[in-house]
Order: sequence, then structure tokens, then C-alpha cells
Amino acid sequence: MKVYHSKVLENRLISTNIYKMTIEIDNLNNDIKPGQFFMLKTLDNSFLLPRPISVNEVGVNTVTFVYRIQGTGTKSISYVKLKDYIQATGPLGNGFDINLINGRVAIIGGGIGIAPLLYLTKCLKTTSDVYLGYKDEVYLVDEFRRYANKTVVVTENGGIGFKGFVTDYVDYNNYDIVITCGPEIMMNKIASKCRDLNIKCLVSLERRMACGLGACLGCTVETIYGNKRACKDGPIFAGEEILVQWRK
Amino acid sequence: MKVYHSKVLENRLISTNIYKMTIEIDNLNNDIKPGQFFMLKTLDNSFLLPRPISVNEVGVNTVTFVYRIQGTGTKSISYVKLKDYIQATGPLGNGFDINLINGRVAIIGGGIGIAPLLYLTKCLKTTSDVYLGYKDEVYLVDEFRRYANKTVVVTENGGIGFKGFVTDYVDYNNYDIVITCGPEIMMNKIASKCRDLNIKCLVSLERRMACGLGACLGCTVETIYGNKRACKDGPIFAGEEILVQWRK
Amino acid sequence: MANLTTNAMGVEFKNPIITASGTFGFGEEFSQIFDLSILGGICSKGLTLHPKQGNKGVRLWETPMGLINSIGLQNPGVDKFICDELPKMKSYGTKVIANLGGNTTEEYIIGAKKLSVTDVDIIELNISCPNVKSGGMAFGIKSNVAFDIVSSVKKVCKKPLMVKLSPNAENIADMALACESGGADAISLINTIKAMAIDVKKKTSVFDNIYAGLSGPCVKPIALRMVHEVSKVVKVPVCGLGGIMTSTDVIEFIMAGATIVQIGTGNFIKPDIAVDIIDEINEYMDKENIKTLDEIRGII
Amino acid sequence: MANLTTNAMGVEFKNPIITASGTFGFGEEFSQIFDLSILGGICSKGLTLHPKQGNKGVRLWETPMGLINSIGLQNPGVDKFICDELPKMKSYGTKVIANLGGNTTEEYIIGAKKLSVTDVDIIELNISCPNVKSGGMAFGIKSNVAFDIVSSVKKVCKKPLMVKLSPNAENIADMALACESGGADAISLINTIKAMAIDVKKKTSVFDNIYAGLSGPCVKPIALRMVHEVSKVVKVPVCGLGGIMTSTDVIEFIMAGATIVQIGTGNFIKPDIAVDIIDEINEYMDKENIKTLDEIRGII
Ligand SMILES: Cc1cc2nc3c(=O)[nH]c(=O)nc-3n(C[C@H](O)[C@H](O)[C@H](O)COP(=O)(O)OP(=O)(O)OC[C@H]3O[C@@H](n4cnc5c(N)ncnc54)[C@H](O)[C@@H]3O)c2cc1C
Ligand SMILES: Cc1cc2nc3c(=O)[nH]c(=O)nc-3n(C[C@H](O)[C@H](O)[C@H](O)COP(=O)(O)OP(=O)(O)OC[C@H]3O[C@@H](n4cnc5c(N)ncnc54)[C@H](O)[C@@H]3O)c2cc1C
Ligand SMILES: Cc1cc2nc3c(=O)[nH]c(=O)nc-3n(C[C@H](O)[C@H](O)[C@H](O)COP(=O)(O)O)c2cc1C
Ligand SMILES: Cc1cc2nc3c(=O)[nH]c(=O)nc-3n(C[C@H](O)[C@H](O)[C@H](O)COP(=O)(O)O)c2cc1C
Ligand code: FES
Ligand code: FES
Repeated sequence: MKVYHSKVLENRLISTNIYKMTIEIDNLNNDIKPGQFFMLKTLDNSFLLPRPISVNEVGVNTVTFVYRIQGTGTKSISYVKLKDYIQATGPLGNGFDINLINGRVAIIGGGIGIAPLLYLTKCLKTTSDVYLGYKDEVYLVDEFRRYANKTVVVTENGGIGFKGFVTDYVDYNNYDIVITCGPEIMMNKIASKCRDLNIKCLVSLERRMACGLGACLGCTVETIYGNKRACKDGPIFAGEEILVQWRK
Repeated sequence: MKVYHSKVLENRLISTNIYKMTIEIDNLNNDIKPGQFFMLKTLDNSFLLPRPISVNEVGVNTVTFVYRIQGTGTKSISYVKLKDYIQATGPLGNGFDINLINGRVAIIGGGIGIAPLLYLTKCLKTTSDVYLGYKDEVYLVDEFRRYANKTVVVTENGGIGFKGFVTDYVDYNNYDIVITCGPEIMMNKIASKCRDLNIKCLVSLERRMACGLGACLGCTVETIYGNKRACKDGPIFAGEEILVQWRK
Repeated sequence: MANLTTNAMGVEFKNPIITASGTFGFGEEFSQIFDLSILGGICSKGLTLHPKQGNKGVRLWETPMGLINSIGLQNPGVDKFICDELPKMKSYGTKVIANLGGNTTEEYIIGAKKLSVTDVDIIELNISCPNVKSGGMAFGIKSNVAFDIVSSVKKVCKKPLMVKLSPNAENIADMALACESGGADAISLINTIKAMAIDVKKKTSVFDNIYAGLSGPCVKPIALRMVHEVSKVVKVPVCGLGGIMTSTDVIEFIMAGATIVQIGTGNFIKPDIAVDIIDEINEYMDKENIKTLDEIRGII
Repeated sequence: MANLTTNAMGVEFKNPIITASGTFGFGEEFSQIFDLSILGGICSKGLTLHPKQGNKGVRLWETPMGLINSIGLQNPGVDKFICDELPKMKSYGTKVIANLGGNTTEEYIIGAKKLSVTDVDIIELNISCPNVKSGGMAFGIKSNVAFDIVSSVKKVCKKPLMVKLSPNAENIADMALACESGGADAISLINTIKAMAIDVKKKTSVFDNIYAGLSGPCVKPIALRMVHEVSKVVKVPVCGLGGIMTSTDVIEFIMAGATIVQIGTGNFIKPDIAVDIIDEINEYMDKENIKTLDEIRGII
């Protein structure tokens, strides 16, 4: 983990409001786990707190992010020009423990929550079925096809792939473990289902963050074991551990 | 006078730390006077107050500025990409009254104070002798040569043109009116000399500005007539009017 | 289109958007930029009984998302204002608020008397300017001192009296209550926050007076809190200001309890900012199906 | 290279740069990023006698160049701190400051007693946290209340006692004097400023507690003014903080009278910010030919 000043090698629109950015990070020694993230900040003062963005792909001395323009911060990040520098602190968070992900794996992503799952799919030791839920436009589908056993695409309007919600296209009983990242309402649904069916479930949570390091206690997640920090103890949690917070 | 959101047509380095920026401004009807300025601001939040920058040139539906990177604001302005938009409020300030500038005219610029004098030189009804003082690198010299009767270049180290201070190369007695923009210490010297020799003198002043419109009273200049506003009553003042502030 | 008319102190405003004292001159400069009749009102530069030259030295300093100013109430004096500026201000087709400062109770009283027999719609009593040596903010720190000055002025004042509080008051809610019981018809807040800047290169204080007043987006979270605190305790209407830059900011102040709002530093950042804000509030209300701002006022 | 060692309260700091309470955890997370032994000191997260879960709901909100937080003193309690965290903190090779909060005078006293028999170098008494219902800032508004708590704690405290003031105090200079006469060995300021945020879309207050604490670059002009005011009246050393992001900011605080400084929110913006700041102060002093910071301390 380090505070890098990294050169931006790519920063381009890949879908409406969604950008792909690749930055140069030397000597990472492949020590980035899928599910980890970096805190990104432009070098001007157009916003204050660095923004947490998950690792989408890792190359030789490069890290790629896929992010959606949400507000001030991501907008500013999208303005960064090629060869300019950006501050990137990371890799942060627990990430997925690949060694514990075995058997038949389903990966379910929704919206921008799809982005972090690509590197996971690539890193898994077993192949996985990937379920991707989009609103209308799709992105990264070809990339997922490269690594997944099966890639199911669902859009809300059915313009591309199946129509409706991605959760409706998963036959949970086929899997030993289900991994999900996306809107809380979707993850809640999936985690609840998995608990009912007694299937192992991992979710990747989002919280407002200031430090991303575990120091400020701003990103608290209520778990059955008490308060945990999304940035340090997470962002990957077992579904049953955090269901409590959605219970009320 | 208006708050424009203008497209940037050119924004490039022309000398160390000095940029030339041209923006699109429709329907100006040529109503910009030399010596006037715009308040410029990027559309992000990298700084708060718009920055006053003088008009360097006026084209058909375009206005050009030449500015030096001084701090946060000008740095951010230098980052604005082609075809992006910038906020420009103006034209502001009294500007030069061309009809009152007659006879033998000397124009003396120092440093970045040279920039606003180009459009003046172009607009004058009589030709003028132009004296340009730089530290080491020169800029805009060819442009001045196009409009001036004589263009004298002086650098502090003598690397280009004459060596020393530009003020030492002006024979004041040859002129009916002397116009200057540059460091205060230089303008003070020139205005004092002109008063002693009873030559008409006009100076262009800089003050920290918030509104640029005459409303905030932040840019006060002490004159023999009492407080005046650099942004509205100036930035062009008669030398003898403002010498008082340098007297103490 | 939504209905933005707002009544406060018995005065009917076209909308709750007023331009703040010291940031809009007497309106003239801005009248060349947009049609001032769209505004709810215009507040004059701070006036004193006698003309004032204001402070020497640096008067403006930018800070992160803020502006520190040390103008020092430079103004032509009440008489010249009434004679030269007020007729123009009245011609813009919007409400006119005269912001009145002073060094002594006597000065405040005479000033208020003179303004009472003019066309100004409201007098805003400025007991909160941090940039003058005596008077000004000195009246705005302790509640009992503020009570005295407000009740003295109230006795002679024939116009609705809005009292502008200083965020430097010892206790903002107490202060508001004191002014209310002194007879204030409305409370406006906040004026600038006492702040300081140092010029490291010159190794001196930036301002001759050392301290000066901070405004702009950086103060908004503090201003919003104070407006909320005050709105909860006083019965008179509250005018909220401090760092307003967008229609969202305005909505926040109104949700916090403000009846009307003022835009200050924002006028410098984008001189026609009030036009955008009024348009956007209309859009917001239409989108959210809000008929009048009463529906959201003070809901927090 | 310039000499940055700074003595305050009888403690010798390598340099005047300390990381502020609540923004640096107990140091561990940052120790993976840079060598903490370069720091003047580390201040612990605010401790209370008993463990605290902290506040529910949103805890962080960004504002223009600022951060509002409502952590609510989540901490493991004094005992667990002494047992689990302090040994690690002491191993970093820099001074350790324990920041102590409390709900009641009793809790402060017991906490201070317990910390007095450990290796902590300094106790920072936090009478200024705006994010807990009782206690915390309640002790930091009125000078007489602060005097009582400080003198009670001082009686049992065997460590140098630094008292951290709230910018929400009624009168910051009086408050500092009260704490000094209560026995404070140093004064630190400012803690966060009481502020508010509203979520316009949800039409609710962002924070469950409604009010929370503002920090970051936006507060610097206010913090600097308060540090200047306090430095002029107290004899004990002052620790300045609030919005420090650069070495220039540090120099400003020192020129305003601070002996030592703390970096808070800045640690979030750039986790190794302290490294840059210390390097740059060295460069600045070399360039300006300043041998020790005493030459510029309090010159304004
Ligand atoms: C661990 C983690 C990984 C993430 N990975 C990605 C990713 O790979 N791609 C991607 O597009 N987004 C990702 N996000 C969400 C992303 O961080 C937010 O969209 C972003 O911070 C929004 O900032 P903004 O300035 O554009 O929006 P604004 O709304 O202007 O932000 C204001 C504040 O709210 C915070 N905030 C706003 N939305 C979120 C959110 N959804 N989660 C956390 N904080 C938020 C911001 O950090 C900022 O402090 C991730 C979030 C977390 C916590
Ligand atoms: C009427 C007028 C015309 C000008 N024309 C030009 C021009 O054509 N080209 C050019 O390069 N510069 C010009 N300047 C100077 C230019 O405005 C400043 O260099 C610029 O504002 C510095 O901003 P900054 O953010 O880069 O520097 P910072 O030092 O970060 O600015 C901090 C604050 O100080 C103010 N400030 C700093 N330096 C000056 C200065 N010299 N004059 C006024 N305010 C200052 C800024 O506006 C800002 O509010 C002009 C100034 C005035 C008043
Ligand atoms: C340059 C300047 C001059 C000001 N002059 C006055 C004044 O004369 N009288 C007054 O009551 N307030 C004055 N103020 C305070 C503003 O009216 C307003 O209360 C304050 O700036 C906070 O609002 P803002 O953040 O929107 O600017 C002045 C503010 C600025 C920035
Ligand atoms: C997330 C966060 C948590 C904080 N927790 C504490 C605390 O536990 N005890 C304390 O005395 N101050 C606490 N503070 C206040 C800081 O120590 C500091 O006084 C304040 O943030 C101003 O400095 P800054 O602007 O450099 O952050 C906290 C601040 C933040 C931002
Ligand atoms: S973001 Fe600071 S502890 Fe998680
Ligand atoms: S800058 Fe506002 S009056 Fe000149």
C-alpha cells in the first residue's frame, strides 16, 4: 500500500457516463487482490476527499479502473488528460480471498458494481457463471466472456440480452458460492436468498469514505460482530454478517 | 458587458509560463476598448474568484488574452482544453479613450504588463513608439512590430535587444504622452518622470479584485480625488492622479 | 410555474432571493448584466450616518472556497445614499433593503430615523461587521448589548426592521431571541466570520486590521447550522445567508427554516448567479410538485 | 538542515508536526505508508473511559473544501487502548498523545488517572467534541465550566495536560485563559466547528444528530485567527490546527503564535502529507536562512 503519483495512460468514455482509466503503477509485484480499491484524487483542488474506486483490471505495471460519473469528484477525474498525473493510494481493503472461493461460483453484478468483478472473474481458480445486470447500455461484456464459463446479460428494458432484473435469471441452487456487487437493494435480495438456501455469499459494500485506510471510522458497517470498517475490514463481507443492517 | 460562457479556441504556451488564450464571443460589435479586461473563471471549482485578465487582441467574434501563470487560478485556466468552455465576464473597466491619445505617443510595457498594450497599439489613431522590457525571454514582439512605428526590446540580461531596464531607453522629451503597464515600481518611476517633465501619462493598475464590476469596493486605489475603484474607475488612471499612493 | 412569492415582515417579495449587502453595490453595476426586477430584493452596501473611506491596505484575500474581506464599510453616508442611490435602486422594480451600520447607538438611531422617511422597504440593522474598529460587530457579540441597540432603534424606526447577526456572537440562539424581544421584525444571518490571513513571504498579517471577515461556500455548513438553530427559537422570519451558490443551497436554507435568503459572495463568482438560482428553484419545485415554499420551509 | 526540534510542556518533539486526533487512528494504518518516526508526535483517536460504538447513520459529508464528520467518538475505551494500542504507538519512535473525552467529570478523572500511569507522553483533554450528546463540547462552551473540569483533571493528572478547545466556545480567549488558570500545560485548538448538512433529495438532515463537526481547509482562516487570539493572551504553549494542508499553512500557524501544530483532515487528502510538510519546512527554513522556528514564532 502506497500513495502513488501515477501517470494516466488511458481515460476514455466506454459507455454513457462510464469511463475506463488506466494508470501506471510500478513494481506492484502482483500484490493486488480482486475486490481491492484505490483512493483516487486529481492533483488540482476541484474536490477534497479522494474517491474510492475498485480495481477493474491489473496489467504489467498498470492498474485499470472503470468508474461512473456520479458527482464532482468522478467528473473531475474524467477530465484528467493522458500523461497527466493522478494521486492513487492503494491497494486498499481486504479484497477477495481467492483460495476460499471454490466449487460452483456465480458472480452477479449490477450497474457500476459490475466493474470490480472483472478482475475477480479473471483471478478465480475455478470458472464462474457471470450474471450482469444493466439499465439499458452494456459495457465490459466481451471482457467477461473471455474469463467466464457463461456470461448472462440482462437489461431492464430487454434491449440487449434478457429483460428485467438480473437476480431473476440466477438459479441459486446450481452454486456453492454467490458473489455480488451492485445496488444495495440487489445485494440485500441476493444475500437474503443465499442465507435462506444456505449458500455461501460474498458482497462488496460501498460506504462514504474519508481515509480509506481504517483510521477515520467514517465508513462503519453494522455487522453481527459489531461495527466494522468498510475500507479496511471490507469492502468484501460475508452476506450473513451484514444482513443485520438491512433488517430495519 | 455580459457573463459569457465562451468556447476556448486556443490556449497555448507562447513563452515560459505565459499562455495565449482565444475565446469565442459573439456579437461584440467591436465595443471592446483597449485596456479593458474580462474576469475569467474555469467552470470547475478549482478556485473561487474569477481572475482579471486584460484584452490582448480582438478578432471577429473572438477575444484573445495573454496571461502568465501566477498561482492557482491562472494555472487552472492554463489547463482548459480546446473546445471546452470558460466563464468570461466583460468587457470591464474604463479602458483607454483613444480619442484623447494624440501627438507623439510612447508605450512602455514591462513583464506581463506588455500583454494589454498590444491591442492599444493596434487601435491608436497615431503611430506609437513601443518599449518592451522583459526579464530574459521575449514574447509578442513581432505582433507589436506590426502596429508600432518603432519597437524597442530590452532584456535585463541583454540576451535579446538592449540590456538593462526598459525605462532607461526612453527619451521622454520626444513624447506628448506616455502610456505604461508593468510592475508598480516601473510605473511609479515613469509617472514621476512624466510629472516632472510635465508630460501626460497614463498607467494601467492592478489590484486584487472580487467582482470586477465596481460593487465590492475591494480594489480601492487611493487618488488625489479620494478612493477610486481600479475595476470600474480604472484600471487606466492618469499618472499624476495616483502618484499619491506611491508617495508613502 | 411554481409560486415563489414570499411574505416576510409584511413585505411581499416576488421570490425569496435577495442580494446581500456589500456584494451588490447599490445594484447599478449589476443592472447592466441582468434585469434586476427578477429579484426578490436588493440590499444596499452597509451605510453609516457619515461617509466612510473604509480600510487601508489589502481588502480582499482568497482562501479555500472562501473570501476574506476587509472593506471597512466604505460608503457615501446615509444622506448621499438617500439622495443619489435610493431613487435608482427603487427604479429596478424590486424591494430595497437599506443595510445600516454605525459606531454609536446615536448614529444608528439618527440613521434609522432618516431612512424611515424614505422609500426603502426594509432596514437591515448591521450589528455584525467585523471590519470596523468600534461599533459594528461590537454590538453583535453579547445578547444584552444587542438588545439595547435593537430596542433603541426600534423606537424610532418606521420601517420593518431586520437585524443581521454575527456568527461571532457568543450564543447565536440567545442573540436572536434578544433581538426579537428588542423588537426585530426579522433576523438575518450570517454576516462574515472573523478570520485571519498571513502573508508568509512578507511575514506580516495580510490585513492592516489583522482580522477580517470570511464568506463564501466554505462557511455554508456553519451558516446553515446557525439558521437552523435560530429558526427553531424565534417566531419572526429568518433570512438565511452564507455561501449560497446554487438553488440547492437555497432549498437547504429554506428547509432549515429560512423564509428568505441572500446571495453574497456568489454574486462575484458569477454575476448573474441570481438568475440561474431563481430559474432552478422554479424547475425544482415543478419537478418535485411543490406549490409554494411553505411546503418545505423548516421541515428539518 | 534546519533545526526543527521543539520543546513544549517539557516534552522534546523532533519537529512541531503532530497528527491530529481522530484522523490518524492509532497510527498503525499509516505506518504502512511512511515511517512514523519522522513525526513530532501522534495523537490517538478520542478515548473515553468505556468503549463507544459511535454514531449511527451517515458519518461523513464533503462540503466545499471541508468535511463534516459525525463519528461520535467510536473507540475501544481507555483500558483496551492502554493494553492493545499504546504499546504499538510507543514503538513508532515518536511522542504519543492520548486524546481523552468523557461524558462526566468523573469519567474524565478516572480516564486521566489511568493514562497517567502509562507511557503516554501527553494527555490532550478533549472538551470540544461536537458529536456526542452529553459531555464533550458541553464542557467547552462556557469558560467557568471548562475551568472546573480542567482543574479537576489537573489534580490527578501526572502527565503534561494539553486542553483542546472548541471553536464554538463563547469567547475563545477567555476560554483559553480559564483553562490555563485551571492548570492546562498547553492549549490546542481548534476542534471541529458545529455545522450542518441537509440532503435535499431525501428532505432530511444528513446526520442523525443533525449537527456535526466541520474541518478541513475551509476552516483554516478561522482557526488561524483563533490561534492568534489565544497566543496573545496565554503564557502556556499553543498547539495550532484546523485545515493545515501545506508547509505554508504550518508557517502561518507558527507566525500566529503556535508552538506545535497538528494535521487532521489533511491526512485523508494525502496520507503521506506529513512527510511533504516536514520536508518543505526544512527547505523553507534553509531558503529563508531561519535556524529555528523561534525566529518566526508569534511574530504577528
Ligand atoms: C470500496 C468502493 C469501491 C468503489 N468502486 C467503484 C468503482 O469501481 N467504480 C465506480 O464508478 N464507483 C465506485 N465506487 C463508488 C464511488 O466511490 C462513488 O461513485 C464516488 O465516490 C462518487 O464521488 P463523486 O464526487 O463523483 O460524487 P458526489 O456525490 O459528488 O460525492 C460526494 C461524496 O459522497 C461520496 N459518495 C458518493 N457516492 C458514493 C458511493 N456510491 N459510495 C461511496 N461514497 C460515495 C463521495 O466519495 C464524496 O465523498 C466505489 C465505492 C467504494 C466505497
Ligand atoms: C485589470 C487587471 C488586468 C490584468 N491583466 C492581466 C493580463 O493580461 N495577463 C496576466 O497575466 N495577468 C493580468 N493581471 C494579473 C492577474 O489578474 C493575476 O496574475 C491573477 O489574478 C493571479 O491569479 P492566480 O490565481 O494565478 O494567483 P494567486 O496568487 O493564487 O491569486 C490569489 C488571489 O490574488 C489575486 N492576485 C494575485 N496576483 C494578482 C495581481 N497581480 N493582480 C491582481 N490580483 C492578483 C488573484 O486574483 C486571486 O484573487 C491583471 C490584473 C488586473 C487587476
Ligand atoms: C466584500 C464584502 C463586503 C460586505 N459588506 C457588508 C456590509 O457592508 N454590510 C453587511 O451587513 N454585510 C456585508 N458583507 C457580508 C455579506 O452581506 C454576507 O453577510 C456574508 O458575505 C455571507 O454571505 P456570503 O457567504 O453569501 O457572501 C460583505 C461581504 C463581502 C464579501
Ligand atoms: C473524522 C474525524 C474525527 C475526529 N475525531 C476527533 C477525536 O476523536 N477527538 C478530537 O479531539 N478531535 C477529533 N477530530 C478533530 C480533529 O482532531 C481536528 O481538531 C479538526 O479536524 C480540525 O483540524 P483539521 O481541519 O486539520 O482536520 C476529528 C476530526 C475528524 C475529521
Ligand atoms: S474510510 Fe476511514 S476508516 Fe474507513
Ligand atoms: S473588484 Fe469589486 S469594486 Fe473593484
